[in-house]
Amino acid sequence: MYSAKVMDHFEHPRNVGEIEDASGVGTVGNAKCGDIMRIYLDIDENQIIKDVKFKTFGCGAAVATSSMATEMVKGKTVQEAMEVTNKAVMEALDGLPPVKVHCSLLAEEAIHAALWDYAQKNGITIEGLQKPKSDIHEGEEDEAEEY
Amino acid sequence: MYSAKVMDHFEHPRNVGEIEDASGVGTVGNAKCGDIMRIYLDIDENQIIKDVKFKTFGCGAAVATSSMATEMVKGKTVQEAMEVTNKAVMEALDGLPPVKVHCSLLAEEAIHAALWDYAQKNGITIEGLQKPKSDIHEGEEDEAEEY
Amino acid sequence: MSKLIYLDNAATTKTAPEVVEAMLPYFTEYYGNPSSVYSFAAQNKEVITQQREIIANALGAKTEEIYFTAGGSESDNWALKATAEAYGNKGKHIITTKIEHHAILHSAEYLEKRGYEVTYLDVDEYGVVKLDDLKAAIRPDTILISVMFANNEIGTIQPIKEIGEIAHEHGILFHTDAVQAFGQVPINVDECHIDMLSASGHKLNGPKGIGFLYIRKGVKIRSFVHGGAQERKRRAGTENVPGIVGIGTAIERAVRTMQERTKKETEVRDYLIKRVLEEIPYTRLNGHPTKRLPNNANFSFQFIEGESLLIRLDMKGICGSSGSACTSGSLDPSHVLLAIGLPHEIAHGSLRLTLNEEITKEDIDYVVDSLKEIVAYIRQMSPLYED
Amino acid sequence: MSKLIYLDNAATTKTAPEVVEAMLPYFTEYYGNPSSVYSFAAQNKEVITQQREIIANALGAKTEEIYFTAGGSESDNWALKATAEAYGNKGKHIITTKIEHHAILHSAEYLEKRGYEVTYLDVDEYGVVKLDDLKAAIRPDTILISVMFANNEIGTIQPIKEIGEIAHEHGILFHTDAVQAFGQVPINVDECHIDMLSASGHKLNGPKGIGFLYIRKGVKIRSFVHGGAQERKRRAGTENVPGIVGIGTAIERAVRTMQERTKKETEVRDYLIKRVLEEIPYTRLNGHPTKRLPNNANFSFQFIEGESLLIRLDMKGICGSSGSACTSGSLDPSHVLLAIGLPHEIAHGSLRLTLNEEITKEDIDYVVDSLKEIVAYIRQMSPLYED
Ligand SMILES: Cc1ncc(COP(=O)(O)O)c(C=O)c1O
Ligand SMILES: Cc1ncc(COP(=O)(O)O)c(C=O)c1O
Ligand code: FES
Ligand code: FES
Repeated sequence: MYSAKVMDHFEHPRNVGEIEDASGVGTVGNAKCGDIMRIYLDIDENQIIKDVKFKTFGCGAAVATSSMATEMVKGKTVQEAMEVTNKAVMEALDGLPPVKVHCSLLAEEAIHAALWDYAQKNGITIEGLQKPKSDIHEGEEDEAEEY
Repeated sequence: MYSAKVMDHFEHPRNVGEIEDASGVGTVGNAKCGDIMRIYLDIDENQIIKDVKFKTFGCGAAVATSSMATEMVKGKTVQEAMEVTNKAVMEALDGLPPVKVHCSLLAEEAIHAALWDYAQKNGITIEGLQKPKSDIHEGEEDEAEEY
Repeated sequence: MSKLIYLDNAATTKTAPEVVEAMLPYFTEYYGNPSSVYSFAAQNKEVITQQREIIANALGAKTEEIYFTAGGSESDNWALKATAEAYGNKGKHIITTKIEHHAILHSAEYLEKRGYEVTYLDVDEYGVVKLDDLKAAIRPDTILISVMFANNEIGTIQPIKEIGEIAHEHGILFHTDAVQAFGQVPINVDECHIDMLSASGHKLNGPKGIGFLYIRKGVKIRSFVHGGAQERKRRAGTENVPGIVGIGTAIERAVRTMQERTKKETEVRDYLIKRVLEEIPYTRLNGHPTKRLPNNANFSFQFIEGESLLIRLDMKGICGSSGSACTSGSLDPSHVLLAIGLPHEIAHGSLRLTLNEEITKEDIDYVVDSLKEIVAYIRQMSPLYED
Repeated sequence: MSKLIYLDNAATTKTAPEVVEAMLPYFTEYYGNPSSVYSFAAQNKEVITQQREIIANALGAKTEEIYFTAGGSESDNWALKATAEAYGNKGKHIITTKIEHHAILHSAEYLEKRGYEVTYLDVDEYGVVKLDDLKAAIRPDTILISVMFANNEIGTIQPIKEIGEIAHEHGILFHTDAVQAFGQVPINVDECHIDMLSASGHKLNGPKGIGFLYIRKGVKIRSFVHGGAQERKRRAGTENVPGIVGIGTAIERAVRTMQERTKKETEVRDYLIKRVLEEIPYTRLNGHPTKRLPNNANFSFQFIEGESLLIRLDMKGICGSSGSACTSGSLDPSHVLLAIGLPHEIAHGSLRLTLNEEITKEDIDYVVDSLKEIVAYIRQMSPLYED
């Protein structure tokens, strides 16, 4: 069902954990639907992502995409991180089963939500970044349509 | 499907053939339905059935019941022959599959038709014998309801 | 009984030993439910996809257009009832033929009781559908044409490509019951404009209780068996993995051996037909002389009833079948034999012999010699013969 | 993977080697079509009757009340759709429950779209139907009550005898989906006033793709699969002889070993339940503590999602299943877990382990030890855990 890459990231997820006093935190998903993803970003003054951690409640694909997505944004500038789309993450994982595509969307959204949080806190704008629809810190129940 | 007795009478049917100048001949059934039975009786002046022959176009059960029925009436008086009912024939054959019961009715009817023919020719009445509904010598097509 | 000459391969076939071999591991070793998450079941999911590919390739179809069922009857029921339902608001007229298998005919009758109208096309004396009749039967509310690829009794092969073209031109769905034809004649669903196709495993040396329905992508068909999400949510029920492996293996084998096998069968069959027609008087061949399944011969012997004939053949170790009503205990002989115009009494005396690749001319010699003797014997006790 | 502890016997079971053994001759040796006249097929006809007898005996039913199908889903579809049809002029109301298998629920929905009304009974926190609710739901136009014998997810066994009595008193047909229960608990159709009962071969160490529907004599039910005259004209399709022999042999075996087998399973299962509840915090047992299938254990682990759990168990060679929506790619977790009142997020973290007789306490020790470790691992990466 899952590719070897997915299984590897699921079995040995990279960057699990939390960052205290993170520069940005984003939480997306919905426990009712069985998936919640939270991403912590540590961003330095050059807008470079120095560290990233995640916590995920979700399926194998959700865990693997969290892990891969964190790997992919680490060391990047916030602007570069915007290019880590769900498509890019899926490709890096050698694909996902069709029913699991929405889980990779979650990873993209979680990063965006964390970046938004960072941008808000620091009063900056990141090109192409929109207010996340589903950050759990804002209104909880309105994200079911996405998948 | 068929009992050993049925198979025996089917494989080695007794009394196949015709009797020239028979005392009575009865033909019942309908080629459209796949079964026609003709019985020839040779009856002496004491109303004893001296000989009997049959010809049958029909299934295994039809052949076997013809054979058994002829065996059972041979040597009997016409009155005794009236007791050779389809039930008696079936019992003598150790039974028939339910869908084949109508074939044994045919044997009873054929004997009755031959007896009727004999009675008509000789101007006698045989107790319990009614005009056969389905002797093919009289009106051909009206016997389908029976089975 | 020592001798056994099995000439009823249209009724069912021997499951090929290599097919059984392929199935075996899926009973006791890879028995997992293919819908499961664990890797123990992955092999099962995989092998099902492989079978679907084999079948799709055999038909020129796409993998995801093959849906497994429990056999030809379910496929036929599904095709008719569930398209009728899905397209019922477009129209309620269906066209089929008088010589279809009962799985089609009784499904059609079921629909007739529910407000659908069904036209049953006549066939000619060889059992071939007349294309002009088909064209004439088409109405604006016709939603489905269902014509069998080849007939199970008389073996006649229909002009499926032409029928498909007519259906296609009129934008009408075309289903074909290929239970008898698949594996015996090459079939390409695109060339013949087939939208749905039924097949059954046990007719081509696969196991019983498994079949498939090909459904062209885009055809809106409802489910027939509702429940779990198997078969892309279209046919519920835990997948019959050994059965699926069985039918796939059998189809792979049938396609691989088709050319050589059918060439041999045709030769032996033609020898059978020639000898029977030449040596047994008052005999006719039913079905088309050339446009027929390679393994099918169907005769009518006048003055004879079929069941008696079958039992006497059986005593000689020969397995055949008959369209006689007496074999089924019903009153009417085969609807197919009546549809090609045989009178009842002749239809009763019919015999279908369907070969497989193992039947030799020597076998046929034995069969014909036996047949001559038996037919003569039964005729001499028939009250019709002398008439 | 070296170790394999198969704890998903509610999904499907290993076909018992003796069952495969019994089936084998019917593929390549006695492959004849049971509807044939010749003696070569007589053995097949005979063996089918024998299997029917075995099954009838197991249920206290009559031989001619057993009808073979392609599995539990077909049996369920048949029972619902074809009785609805046959009794539609008497009434159009059907009562079932919220925790039925999808084969029942989706058939019921199908009927709802066709003018039938369906009441879906609630269950209590253990998954048991409330008899008062049932009584209250009965209307003059109620034609059918369908309540599963035991639930496939949480294993809860329903008060079938009481339900049967209520149905009987009101002159309403009673169908039970016994796919999970048959072979695990003794069932007598007369005692429980069961009019129809569905079962499936592969749930009791028989083959996949075969099942049966018990139909009490006198019940007017229509055909579901139309076609040939098989199964006393009620279910068309060439008989799946190997499958029938398989399910018969499996049922004979299940009945013979039931007492000893289920005693052992219950003991091992209770050991499993005890250890899990005692050693893993934030865990609950789903289903009834005692009125449950002998081989079923179903847990919810808070803060955890089921698929992740299943995959990690799989890595340790343990096969289980989950009611999580993520395993199926749908949004809602199991309707059964929701029906017993679990909140969505807890339903997602459920795990069903269903034993077979070969599972030992040592196996369970390994499973529980693994589970503890895995649950702890997943929880520490769950954003819900710390909340
Ligand atoms: C309770 C219940 N009913 C029906 C079914 C369907 O049975 P099958 O998959 O054999 O069609 C199952 C199993 O999937 C079941 O557990
Ligand atoms: C033409 C045709 N259609 C359908 C069927 C039904 O197939 P099955 O018996 O596998 O259900 C058969 C065989 O019996 C057949 O010959
Ligand atoms: S003669 Fe037709 S069934 Fe017996
Ligand atoms: S998290 Fe639910 S399907 Fe991936």
